[in-house]
Amino acid sequence: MTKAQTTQPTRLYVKGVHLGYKRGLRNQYNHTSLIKISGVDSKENVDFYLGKKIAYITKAQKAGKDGSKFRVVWGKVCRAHGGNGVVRAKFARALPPQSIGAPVRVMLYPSRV
Amino acid sequence: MTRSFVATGGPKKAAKTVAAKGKSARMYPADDVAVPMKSRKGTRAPTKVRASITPGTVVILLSGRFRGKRAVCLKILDSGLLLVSGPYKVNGIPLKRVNQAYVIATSTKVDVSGVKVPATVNDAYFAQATSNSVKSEDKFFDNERKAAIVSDQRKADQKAVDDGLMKVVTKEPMLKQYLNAKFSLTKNDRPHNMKF
Amino acid sequence: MTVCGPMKQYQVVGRKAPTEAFPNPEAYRMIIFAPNMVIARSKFWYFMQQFRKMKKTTGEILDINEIVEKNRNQVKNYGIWLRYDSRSGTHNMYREYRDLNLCGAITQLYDEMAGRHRTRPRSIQIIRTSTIATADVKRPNTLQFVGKGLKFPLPHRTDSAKRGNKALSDQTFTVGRPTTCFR
Amino acid sequence: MVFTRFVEVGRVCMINYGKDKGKLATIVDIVDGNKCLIDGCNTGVARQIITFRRIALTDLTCEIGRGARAACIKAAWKKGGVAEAWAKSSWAKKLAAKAVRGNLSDFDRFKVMVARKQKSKIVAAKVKSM
Repeated sequence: MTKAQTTQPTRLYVKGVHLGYKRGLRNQYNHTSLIKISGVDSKENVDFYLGKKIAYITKAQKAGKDGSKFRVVWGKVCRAHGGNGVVRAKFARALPPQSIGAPVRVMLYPSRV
Repeated sequence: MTRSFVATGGPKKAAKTVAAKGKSARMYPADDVAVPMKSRKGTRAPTKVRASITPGTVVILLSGRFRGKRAVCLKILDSGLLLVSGPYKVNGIPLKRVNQAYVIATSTKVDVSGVKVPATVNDAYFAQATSNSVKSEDKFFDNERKAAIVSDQRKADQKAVDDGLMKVVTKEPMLKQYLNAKFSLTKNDRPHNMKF
Repeated sequence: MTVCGPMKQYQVVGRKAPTEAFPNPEAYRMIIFAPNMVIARSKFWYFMQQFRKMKKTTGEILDINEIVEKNRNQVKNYGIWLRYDSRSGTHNMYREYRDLNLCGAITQLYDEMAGRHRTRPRSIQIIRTSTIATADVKRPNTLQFVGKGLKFPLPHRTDSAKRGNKALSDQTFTVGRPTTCFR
Repeated sequence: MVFTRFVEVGRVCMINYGKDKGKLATIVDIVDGNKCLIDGCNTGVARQIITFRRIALTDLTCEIGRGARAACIKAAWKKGGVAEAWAKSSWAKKLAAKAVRGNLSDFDRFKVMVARKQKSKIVAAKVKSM
């Protein structure tokens, strides 16, 4: 967007937190991140979020090519991770380690309702 | 199969005629002739629009300039895109196309049987317009301003649709205000548990 | 023997395999508690070996079927006489349980013996079982619950679900403080 | 603190776990310090032993004997007017309201929001004038 960004008038995403990466006891697979979506506590609830886009947004010092200081890594919800509502997500680029514990936006699209 | 004996062209004329009769070819080309693969374009099955979206459904737009706004779905175009209108008079959403993936269908329906969408409003009608604006956006702000000038045709179409739509919208109490209001998630909203 | 899930009651009938010399050997019937038929059959041979000169290789099972208690709608008092091997010796014991059916009581027994005495299922032998009339109940713990006009509050506990949240026991962290006060 | 709700024969309780969650049942017998026998013949809950953790006691009771059968319980409910008393209780009303709120459509939610705003406006004006 080239226009000056004002505050987003409406929240059209669900808050999520990047928990870490998919892993085994000794190996870690950075290509898949685990995301905790707020209010999602069971596997049944995950169904709504399957395929939904996730944005990890950071603010940088310099404006990027699009003229915005915000950088975005896009990803999407792949599947449930276990039964307690945590989901696995794939990102266009694997999320950086400093993003562990950081908020992500789970968008409402692609919508199925 | 990338190569076929059934094709037009000089070296295979004989083969073609024979094949038509159902006999094996008496003569066949010495060299294999590369035949371009048949394009699958145009044969794609039409996009299925989910059952919750029908003409008259109030939808919540999820992304783009009008994100969070509610609009009325008027028609499902041949491309599978939805034709929606705010109506423009209520919330500023003009006649526009949206992808169903970027829309939440609500259970609220409006009776649009009385709304006449001009026959000219189809995919081509919008395709022309968008290519124009993209071009101008690439250049300067000034140009963009110019591009933003809406043609009289558009205005007329918008008015025609809005007139019909407003009649229905104003009939139902609160509906106008509803369409004017924006959808937003608040603190304890759990979209996975919500009914729309 | 292993215990997995609820115990069941089986009636097993077996005998020595008939031979030329003994074409019609005597058949024996036994009531066995076991989680499944396979274990019940094994248990049958275990006990048979102790009572008679019989074993699996020279014998045959004639019949085995599960006994299902008819009245499973009333809570009854069950008395169970048993023998078990502890780490230091063998003991006889009498225990009481309240349940809808005998199998439930037996399941409780195996669980409790494991908990209180670290007894493995293989070292428990059930001698006799019976339902007991309220007047004949011996154990104080059972006596508590057979009296007339019994009532008690549930004073201090956590609700299993609150304000649309999941049960507290299901989550590691929660924003809602548990309610422990109930009227 | 004085207790008013007891585990006792005839006490109506609400199941708060499992597939029968949210349904009412009657305590028919007390098994031991952890569990009791319930019967939900009025609400489609099978007669079963359940732990106290999975039930919540209500204010209601019905007159039945220990180990009463389904028919007796049904009769006792009718006689004691348990279903009506429950429907009248604020607990039941809250649950019903919650169910209604949960089923609201987007448009309905908007209407509720507007109504709430109007209400608070009136209240605020009244408070200011006091």
